[in-house]
Amino acid sequence: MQVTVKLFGPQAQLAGCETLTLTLDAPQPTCGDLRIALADAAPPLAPSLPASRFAVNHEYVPDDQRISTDDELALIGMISGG
Amino acid sequence: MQVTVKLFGPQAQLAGCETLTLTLDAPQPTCGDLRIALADAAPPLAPSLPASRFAVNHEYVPDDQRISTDDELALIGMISGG
Amino acid sequence: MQVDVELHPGPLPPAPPWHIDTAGAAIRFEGVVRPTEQGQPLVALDYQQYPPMTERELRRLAEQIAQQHGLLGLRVAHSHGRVPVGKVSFRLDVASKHRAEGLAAMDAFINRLKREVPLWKLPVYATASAPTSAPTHPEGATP
Amino acid sequence: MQVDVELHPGPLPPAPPWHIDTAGAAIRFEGVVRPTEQGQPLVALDYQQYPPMTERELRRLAEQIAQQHGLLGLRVAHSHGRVPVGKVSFRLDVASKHRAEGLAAMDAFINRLKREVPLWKLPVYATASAPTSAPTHPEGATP
Repeated sequence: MQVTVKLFGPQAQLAGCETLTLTLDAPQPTCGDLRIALADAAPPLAPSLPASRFAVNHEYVPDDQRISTDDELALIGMISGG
Repeated sequence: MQVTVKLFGPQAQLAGCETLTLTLDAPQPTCGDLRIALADAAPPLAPSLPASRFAVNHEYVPDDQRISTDDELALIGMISGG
Repeated sequence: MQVDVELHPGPLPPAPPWHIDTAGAAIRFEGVVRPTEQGQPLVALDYQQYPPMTERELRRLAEQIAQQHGLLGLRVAHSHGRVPVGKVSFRLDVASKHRAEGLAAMDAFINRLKREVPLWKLPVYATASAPTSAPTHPEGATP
Repeated sequence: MQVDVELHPGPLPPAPPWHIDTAGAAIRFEGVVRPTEQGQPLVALDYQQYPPMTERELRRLAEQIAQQHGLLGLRVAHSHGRVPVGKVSFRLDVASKHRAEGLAAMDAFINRLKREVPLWKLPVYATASAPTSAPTHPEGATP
Protein backbone atom coordinates (compact mmCIF):
# COMPACT_ATOMS: atom_id res chain seq x y z
CA MET A 1 0.00 0.00 0.00
CA GLN A 2 1.25 3.45 -0.86
CA VAL A 3 0.80 6.12 1.82
CA THR A 4 1.69 9.76 2.16
CA VAL A 5 2.72 11.25 5.50
CA LYS A 6 2.71 14.94 6.31
CA LEU A 7 5.76 16.35 8.09
CA PHE A 8 6.06 19.60 10.01
CA GLY A 9 8.56 21.96 11.55
CA PRO A 10 12.02 20.59 12.33
CA GLN A 11 11.09 17.13 11.04
CA ALA A 12 10.11 18.57 7.65
CA GLN A 13 13.45 20.38 7.65
CA LEU A 14 15.36 17.24 8.55
CA ALA A 15 13.62 15.22 5.86
CA GLY A 16 13.89 18.06 3.35
CA CYS A 17 10.22 17.85 2.42
CA GLU A 18 6.73 18.40 3.82
CA THR A 19 5.30 15.07 2.69
CA LEU A 20 6.86 11.64 2.31
CA THR A 21 5.31 8.93 0.16
CA LEU A 22 6.15 5.38 1.17
CA THR A 23 5.18 1.86 0.23
CA LEU A 24 4.14 -0.38 3.12
CA ASP A 25 4.48 -4.09 2.38
CA ALA A 26 2.26 -5.51 5.13
CA PRO A 27 -1.20 -6.56 3.90
CA GLN A 28 -2.96 -4.56 6.65
CA PRO A 29 -0.36 -2.01 7.68
CA THR A 30 -0.42 -0.19 11.02
CA CYS A 31 1.14 3.01 12.26
CA GLY A 32 3.85 0.85 13.83
CA ASP A 33 4.76 -0.36 10.33
CA LEU A 34 4.77 3.24 9.18
CA ARG A 35 7.16 4.21 11.98
CA ILE A 36 9.65 1.56 10.87
CA ALA A 37 9.30 2.47 7.20
CA LEU A 38 9.84 6.16 7.93
CA ALA A 39 13.17 5.52 9.64
CA ASP A 40 14.31 3.63 6.54
CA ALA A 41 12.99 6.15 4.04
CA ALA A 42 14.35 9.23 5.86
CA PRO A 43 17.27 8.36 8.15
CA PRO A 44 17.57 11.95 9.50
CA LEU A 45 14.14 11.43 11.09
CA ALA A 46 15.19 8.28 12.93
CA PRO A 47 16.40 9.91 16.19
CA SER A 48 13.16 11.84 16.66
CA LEU A 49 10.77 9.01 15.76
CA PRO A 50 10.57 7.22 19.13
CA ALA A 51 9.23 10.39 20.79
CA SER A 52 6.87 11.21 17.92
CA ARG A 53 3.21 10.33 17.53
CA PHE A 54 1.03 9.73 14.51
CA ALA A 55 -2.23 11.46 13.75
CA VAL A 56 -4.75 9.74 11.51
CA ASN A 57 -7.38 12.10 10.18
CA HIS A 58 -6.30 14.71 12.74
CA GLU A 59 -6.55 12.46 15.79
CA TYR A 60 -3.67 10.95 17.72
CA VAL A 61 -3.62 7.17 17.36
CA PRO A 62 -1.66 4.31 18.94
CA ASP A 63 0.84 2.29 16.88
CA ASP A 64 -1.54 -0.63 16.40
CA GLN A 65 -3.95 1.62 14.49
CA ARG A 66 -4.68 0.20 11.00
CA ILE A 67 -4.05 2.49 8.06
CA SER A 68 -6.53 2.82 5.19
CA THR A 69 -5.60 4.17 1.79
CA ASP A 70 -7.70 7.29 2.17
CA ASP A 71 -6.47 8.23 5.67
CA GLU A 72 -4.71 11.53 6.17
CA LEU A 73 -1.48 10.65 7.97
CA ALA A 74 0.69 13.07 9.89
CA LEU A 75 3.88 12.68 11.88
CA ILE A 76 3.67 14.83 15.04
CA GLY A 77 7.08 15.19 16.60
CA MET A 78 9.55 17.76 17.90
CA ILE A 79 6.66 20.01 18.85
CA SER A 80 7.37 23.12 20.90
CA GLY A 81 4.43 25.40 21.46
CA GLY A 82 4.26 28.08 24.10
CA MET B 1 8.36 50.11 82.76
CA GLN B 2 5.40 51.49 80.90
CA VAL B 3 5.21 50.61 77.22
CA THR B 4 2.75 51.27 74.43
CA VAL B 5 2.09 48.67 71.71
CA LYS B 6 0.51 49.44 68.37
CA LEU B 7 -2.22 47.08 67.16
CA PHE B 8 -3.55 46.64 63.62
CA GLY B 9 -6.35 45.09 61.63
CA PRO B 10 -8.30 42.27 63.27
CA GLN B 11 -6.17 42.44 66.42
CA ALA B 12 -7.02 46.12 66.88
CA GLN B 13 -10.67 45.17 66.40
CA LEU B 14 -10.44 42.33 68.93
CA ALA B 15 -8.75 44.55 71.51
CA GLY B 16 -11.06 47.45 70.73
CA CYS B 17 -8.19 49.92 70.37
CA GLU B 18 -5.21 50.75 68.19
CA THR B 19 -2.70 51.06 71.01
CA LEU B 20 -2.37 49.32 74.35
CA THR B 21 -0.36 50.74 77.20
CA LEU B 22 1.00 48.21 79.67
CA THR B 23 3.28 48.11 82.67
CA LEU B 24 6.05 45.50 82.54
CA ASP B 25 7.40 44.52 85.95
CA ALA B 26 10.68 42.92 84.90
CA PRO B 27 13.72 45.16 85.44
CA GLN B 28 14.93 44.62 81.84
CA PRO B 29 11.80 43.50 80.02
CA THR B 30 11.89 41.58 76.72
CA CYS B 31 9.34 41.03 73.98
CA GLY B 32 8.63 37.66 75.59
CA ASP B 33 7.51 39.52 78.73
CA LEU B 34 5.39 41.77 76.55
CA ARG B 35 3.72 38.76 74.92
CA ILE B 36 2.67 37.43 78.32
CA ALA B 37 1.50 40.83 79.54
CA LEU B 38 -0.57 41.37 76.38
CA ALA B 39 -2.52 38.16 76.89
CA ASP B 40 -3.39 39.33 80.40
CA ALA B 41 -4.24 42.88 79.42
CA ALA B 42 -6.37 41.96 76.40
CA PRO B 43 -7.72 38.40 76.64
CA PRO B 44 -9.39 38.54 73.18
CA LEU B 45 -5.85 38.75 71.73
CA ALA B 46 -4.64 35.61 73.47
CA PRO B 47 -5.56 33.07 70.74
CA SER B 48 -3.70 35.01 68.04
CA LEU B 49 -0.59 35.84 70.06
CA PRO B 50 1.39 32.60 69.56
CA ALA B 51 1.39 33.14 65.77
CA SER B 52 2.13 36.87 66.05
CA ARG B 53 5.47 38.63 65.90
CA PHE B 54 6.73 41.84 67.43
CA ALA B 55 8.35 44.69 65.59
CA VAL B 56 10.63 47.04 67.46
CA ASN B 57 11.29 50.26 65.59
CA HIS B 58 9.81 48.71 62.42
CA GLU B 59 11.99 45.58 62.45
CA TYR B 60 10.87 42.07 63.38
CA VAL B 61 12.60 40.92 66.54
CA PRO B 62 12.85 37.65 68.49
CA ASP B 63 11.22 37.28 71.92
CA ASP B 64 14.51 37.72 73.78
CA GLN B 65 14.86 41.25 72.41
CA ARG B 66 15.19 43.81 75.23
CA ILE B 67 12.73 46.67 75.24
CA SER B 68 13.80 50.28 75.86
CA THR B 69 11.45 53.03 76.94
CA ASP B 70 11.74 54.94 73.68
CA ASP B 71 11.21 51.92 71.36
CA GLU B 72 8.26 51.90 69.01
CA LEU B 73 6.54 48.57 69.62
CA ALA B 74 4.07 46.90 67.27
CA LEU B 75 2.19 43.64 67.38
CA ILE B 76 2.18 42.06 63.91
CA GLY B 77 -0.38 39.27 63.71
CA MET B 78 -3.33 38.04 61.69
CA ILE B 79 -1.78 39.55 58.59
CA SER B 80 -3.34 38.76 55.21
CA GLY B 81 -1.91 40.62 52.27
CA GLY B 82 -2.36 39.62 48.64
CA MET C 1 17.54 42.81 37.80
CA GLN C 2 14.76 45.32 38.15
CA VAL C 3 12.68 45.45 41.33
CA ASP C 4 9.82 47.83 41.86
CA VAL C 5 7.51 48.10 44.89
CA GLU C 6 4.47 50.29 45.39
CA LEU C 7 1.80 50.78 48.02
CA HIS C 8 -1.15 52.44 46.37
CA PRO C 9 -4.18 54.13 47.99
CA GLY C 10 -7.40 52.41 46.87
CA PRO C 11 -7.85 49.99 43.94
CA LEU C 12 -4.91 49.48 41.59
CA PRO C 13 -5.57 51.09 38.21
CA PRO C 14 -5.11 48.88 35.12
CA ALA C 15 -1.46 48.56 34.18
CA PRO C 16 -0.05 47.98 30.69
CA PRO C 17 1.83 44.72 30.08
CA TRP C 18 5.27 44.70 31.64
CA HIS C 19 7.92 43.21 29.41
CA ILE C 20 11.66 43.22 29.97
CA ASP C 21 14.19 42.75 27.20
CA THR C 22 15.63 39.23 27.07
CA ALA C 23 12.79 37.84 29.20
CA GLY C 24 11.02 34.89 27.62
CA ALA C 25 8.23 34.81 30.17
CA ALA C 26 6.11 37.58 31.64
CA ILE C 27 3.72 36.40 34.33
CA ARG C 28 1.17 38.59 36.03
CA PHE C 29 -0.93 37.79 39.05
CA GLU C 30 -3.83 40.01 39.99
CA GLY C 31 -5.77 39.59 43.19
CA VAL C 32 -9.35 40.79 42.95
CA VAL C 33 -11.66 41.48 45.90
CA ARG C 34 -14.23 38.70 45.86
CA PRO C 35 -17.95 39.37 46.45
CA THR C 36 -18.23 37.22 49.57
CA GLU C 37 -16.15 36.63 52.69
CA GLN C 38 -16.97 33.48 54.63
CA GLY C 39 -20.30 33.28 52.86
CA GLN C 40 -21.37 36.82 53.67
CA PRO C 41 -21.84 39.42 50.91
CA LEU C 42 -19.11 42.00 50.91
CA VAL C 43 -18.94 45.52 49.54
CA ALA C 44 -15.22 46.12 49.96
CA LEU C 45 -12.07 45.27 51.85
CA ASP C 46 -10.20 47.80 53.95
CA TYR C 47 -6.45 47.22 53.77
CA GLN C 48 -4.29 48.57 56.54
CA GLN C 49 -0.53 49.05 56.38
CA TYR C 50 2.08 50.08 58.96
CA PRO C 51 4.26 52.67 57.29
CA PRO C 52 7.13 52.57 56.64
CA MET C 53 7.57 48.96 57.76
CA THR C 54 5.09 47.53 55.26
CA GLU C 55 6.82 48.95 52.21
CA ARG C 56 10.22 48.07 53.62
CA GLU C 57 9.26 44.43 54.20
CA LEU C 58 7.61 44.25 50.80
CA ARG C 59 10.80 45.49 49.17
CA ARG C 60 12.97 43.13 51.16
CA LEU C 61 10.79 40.21 50.07
CA ALA C 62 10.77 41.35 46.43
CA GLU C 63 14.55 41.61 46.33
CA GLN C 64 15.08 38.24 48.01
CA ILE C 65 12.68 36.44 45.68
CA ALA C 66 14.09 38.09 42.58
CA GLN C 67 17.59 37.06 43.56
CA GLN C 68 16.79 33.54 44.76
CA HIS C 69 14.89 32.70 41.57
CA GLY C 70 17.25 34.46 39.18
CA LEU C 71 14.51 36.72 37.84
CA LEU C 72 15.09 39.49 35.34
CA GLY C 73 12.53 41.66 37.07
CA LEU C 74 9.83 41.74 39.73
CA ARG C 75 7.24 44.44 40.20
CA VAL C 76 4.67 44.43 42.95
CA ALA C 77 1.87 46.80 43.88
CA HIS C 78 -0.51 46.46 46.82
CA SER C 79 -3.47 48.60 47.79
CA HIS C 80 -4.00 50.23 51.13
CA GLY C 81 -7.31 51.71 52.20
CA ARG C 82 -10.64 50.69 50.76
CA VAL C 83 -10.93 48.45 47.67
CA PRO C 84 -14.46 47.68 46.43
CA VAL C 85 -15.55 44.21 45.34
CA GLY C 86 -14.35 43.34 41.83
CA LYS C 87 -11.38 45.71 41.97
CA VAL C 88 -7.70 44.75 41.95
CA SER C 89 -5.90 45.06 45.29
CA PHE C 90 -2.68 43.25 44.47
CA ARG C 91 -0.58 42.88 41.35
CA LEU C 92 2.64 40.93 40.90
CA ASP C 93 4.61 41.02 37.66
CA VAL C 94 7.46 38.61 37.21
CA ALA C 95 9.82 38.62 34.24
CA SER C 96 12.13 35.66 33.76
CA LYS C 97 14.23 34.05 31.11
CA HIS C 98 12.13 30.91 31.19
CA ARG C 99 8.75 29.99 32.54
CA ALA C 100 9.68 27.60 35.35
CA GLU C 101 11.53 30.03 37.61
CA GLY C 102 8.89 32.68 37.00
CA LEU C 103 6.03 30.47 38.19
CA ALA C 104 8.06 29.23 41.17
CA ALA C 105 8.94 32.81 42.14
CA MET C 106 5.31 33.87 41.95
CA ASP C 107 4.19 31.06 44.22
CA ALA C 108 6.98 31.70 46.73
CA PHE C 109 6.38 35.43 46.75
CA ILE C 110 2.68 35.15 47.53
CA ASN C 111 3.23 32.52 50.21
CA ARG C 112 5.78 34.69 51.98
CA LEU C 113 3.76 37.88 51.48
CA LYS C 114 0.94 36.35 53.49
CA ARG C 115 3.28 35.47 56.35
CA GLU C 116 5.85 38.26 56.43
CA VAL C 117 4.51 41.57 55.21
CA PRO C 118 2.53 43.66 57.71
CA LEU C 119 -0.73 44.11 55.81
CA TRP C 120 -4.16 43.57 57.21
CA LYS C 121 -7.57 43.38 55.68
CA LEU C 122 -10.92 44.06 57.27
CA PRO C 123 -14.11 43.07 55.50
CA VAL C 124 -16.71 45.74 54.83
CA TYR C 125 -20.06 43.94 54.80
CA ALA C 126 -23.19 45.04 53.08
CA THR C 127 -25.31 44.71 56.22
CA ALA C 128 -25.07 47.08 59.16
CA SER C 129 -25.15 44.24 61.68
CA ALA C 130 -21.93 42.70 60.42
CA PRO C 131 -18.75 42.92 62.52
CA THR C 132 -17.21 45.69 60.41
CA SER C 133 -19.19 48.13 58.39
CA ALA C 134 -18.41 50.94 56.02
CA PRO C 135 -18.70 54.53 57.15
CA THR C 136 -22.36 55.13 56.40
CA HIS C 137 -24.29 58.13 55.28
CA PRO C 138 -26.14 60.03 58.04
CA GLU C 139 -29.36 58.25 58.86
CA GLY C 140 -32.15 59.00 56.46
CA ALA C 141 -29.91 61.11 54.22
CA THR C 142 -30.41 59.03 51.06
CA PRO C 143 -33.11 57.02 49.23
CA MET D 1 -16.76 27.97 33.19
CA GLN D 2 -15.58 30.03 30.25
CA VAL D 3 -13.03 28.61 27.81
CA ASP D 4 -11.69 30.50 24.84
CA VAL D 5 -9.08 29.37 22.31
CA GLU D 6 -7.50 31.31 19.47
CA LEU D 7 -4.80 30.74 16.88
CA HIS D 8 -3.65 34.11 15.67
CA PRO D 9 -1.53 34.98 12.61
CA GLY D 10 1.67 36.78 13.69
CA PRO D 11 2.39 38.39 17.08
CA LEU D 12 -0.44 38.61 19.61
CA PRO D 13 -1.63 42.18 20.04
CA PRO D 14 -1.80 43.54 23.61
CA ALA D 15 -4.91 42.36 25.43
CA PRO D 16 -6.77 44.17 28.20
CA PRO D 17 -6.88 42.49 31.60
CA TRP D 18 -9.26 39.56 31.73
CA HIS D 19 -11.34 39.43 34.87
CA ILE D 20 -14.25 37.16 35.60
CA ASP D 21 -16.90 37.93 38.21
CA THR D 22 -16.39 35.97 41.44
CA ALA D 23 -12.77 35.16 40.55
CA GLY D 24 -10.31 36.15 43.25
CA ALA D 25 -7.25 35.50 41.10
CA ALA D 26 -6.45 36.45 37.54
CA ILE D 27 -3.15 35.07 36.31
CA ARG D 28 -1.66 35.82 32.92
CA PHE D 29 1.32 34.17 31.29
CA GLU D 30 2.87 35.72 28.21
CA GLY D 31 5.58 34.00 26.22
CA VAL D 32 7.87 36.42 24.42
CA VAL D 33 10.28 35.52 21.59
CA ARG D 34 13.77 35.76 23.08
CA PRO D 35 16.66 37.39 21.21
CA THR D 36 18.83 34.28 21.10
CA GLU D 37 18.27 30.59 20.41
CA GLN D 38 21.06 28.28 21.59
CA GLY D 39 23.38 31.26 21.81
CA GLN D 40 22.76 32.47 18.28
CA PRO D 41 21.11 35.84 17.61
CA LEU D 42 17.58 35.47 16.35
CA VAL D 43 15.31 37.80 14.41
CA ALA D 44 12.09 35.84 14.73
CA LEU D 45 10.41 32.50 15.23
CA ASP D 46 8.23 30.88 12.59
CA TYR D 47 5.37 28.98 14.19
CA GLN D 48 3.70 26.24 12.19
CA GLN D 49 0.32 24.70 12.95
CA TYR D 50 -1.59 21.77 11.43
CA PRO D 51 -5.15 22.99 10.93
CA PRO D 52 -7.64 22.06 12.17
CA MET D 53 -5.92 19.57 14.50
CA THR D 54 -3.88 22.22 16.32
CA GLU D 55 -6.86 24.27 17.39
CA ARG D 56 -8.84 21.17 18.23
CA GLU D 57 -6.09 19.82 20.51
CA LEU D 58 -5.60 23.24 22.07
CA ARG D 59 -9.30 23.40 22.88
CA ARG D 60 -9.37 19.87 24.24
CA LEU D 61 -6.44 20.70 26.52
CA ALA D 62 -8.01 23.99 27.65
CA GLU D 63 -11.28 22.31 28.57
CA GLN D 64 -9.58 19.46 30.41
CA ILE D 65 -7.37 21.77 32.45
CA ALA D 66 -10.22 24.14 33.26
CA GLN D 67 -12.33 21.25 34.51
CA GLN D 68 -9.61 19.36 36.37
CA HIS D 69 -8.52 22.48 38.27
CA GLY D 70 -12.00 23.87 38.87
CA LEU D 71 -11.23 27.12 37.10
CA LEU D 72 -13.77 29.85 36.48
CA GLY D 73 -12.23 30.58 33.09
CA LEU D 74 -9.31 29.86 30.81
CA ARG D 75 -8.37 31.79 27.72
CA VAL D 76 -5.47 30.89 25.47
CA ALA D 77 -4.08 32.46 22.33
CA HIS D 78 -1.11 31.21 20.28
CA SER D 79 0.55 32.70 17.24
CA HIS D 80 1.12 30.95 13.98
CA GLY D 81 3.44 32.30 11.31
CA ARG D 82 6.28 34.71 11.98
CA VAL D 83 6.74 36.40 15.35
CA PRO D 84 9.67 38.84 15.68
CA VAL D 85 11.97 38.91 18.69
CA GLY D 86 10.42 40.73 21.66
CA LYS D 87 6.84 40.06 20.57
CA VAL D 88 4.28 37.90 22.33
CA SER D 89 3.58 34.50 20.74
CA PHE D 90 1.58 32.89 23.51
CA ARG D 91 -0.84 34.15 26.12
CA LEU D 92 -2.65 32.18 28.78
CA ASP D 93 -5.23 33.78 31.07
CA VAL D 94 -6.52 31.81 34.00
CA ALA D 95 -9.30 32.98 36.30
CA SER D 96 -9.88 31.08 39.52
CA LYS D 97 -11.56 31.52 42.84
CA HIS D 98 -8.27 31.30 44.69
CA ARG D 99 -4.65 31.55 43.72
CA ALA D 100 -3.45 27.98 44.27
CA GLU D 101 -5.55 26.23 41.63
CA GLY D 102 -4.84 29.00 39.14
CA LEU D 103 -1.08 28.64 39.43
CA ALA D 104 -1.29 24.85 39.31
CA ALA D 105 -3.51 25.01 36.22
CA MET D 106 -1.10 27.35 34.49
CA ASP D 107 1.85 25.07 35.11
CA ALA D 108 -0.06 21.97 33.99
CA PHE D 109 -1.39 23.66 30.88
CA ILE D 110 2.00 24.77 29.65
CA ASN D 111 3.61 21.40 30.37
CA ARG D 112 0.95 19.57 28.40
CA LEU D 113 0.89 22.17 25.63
CA LYS D 114 4.53 21.43 24.92
CA ARG D 115 3.85 17.70 24.66
CA GLU D 116 0.38 17.41 23.16
CA VAL D 117 -0.48 20.29 20.89
CA PRO D 118 0.83 20.11 17.30
CA LEU D 119 2.74 23.37 17.10
CA TRP D 120 6.25 23.77 15.79
CA LYS D 121 8.72 26.57 15.86
CA LEU D 122 11.60 27.23 13.51
CA PRO D 123 14.22 29.83 14.38
CA VAL D 124 14.86 32.63 11.93
CA TYR D 125 18.49 33.61 12.42
CA ALA D 126 20.06 36.93 11.65
CA THR D 127 22.88 35.39 9.60
CA ALA D 128 22.38 33.80 6.19
CA SER D 129 24.59 30.82 7.07
CA ALA D 130 22.32 29.65 9.89
CA PRO D 131 20.21 26.52 9.43
CA THR D 132 16.98 28.43 8.84
CA SER D 133 16.83 31.94 7.52
CA ALA D 134 14.14 34.47 6.87
CA PRO D 135 12.96 35.13 3.34
CA THR D 136 15.47 37.84 2.41
CA HIS D 137 15.28 40.86 0.22
CA PRO D 138 16.77 40.46 -3.27
CA GLU D 139 20.53 40.71 -3.04
CA GLY D 140 21.80 44.24 -2.87
CA ALA D 141 18.30 45.69 -2.68
CA THR D 142 18.70 47.37 0.70
CA PRO D 143 21.44 48.64 3.03
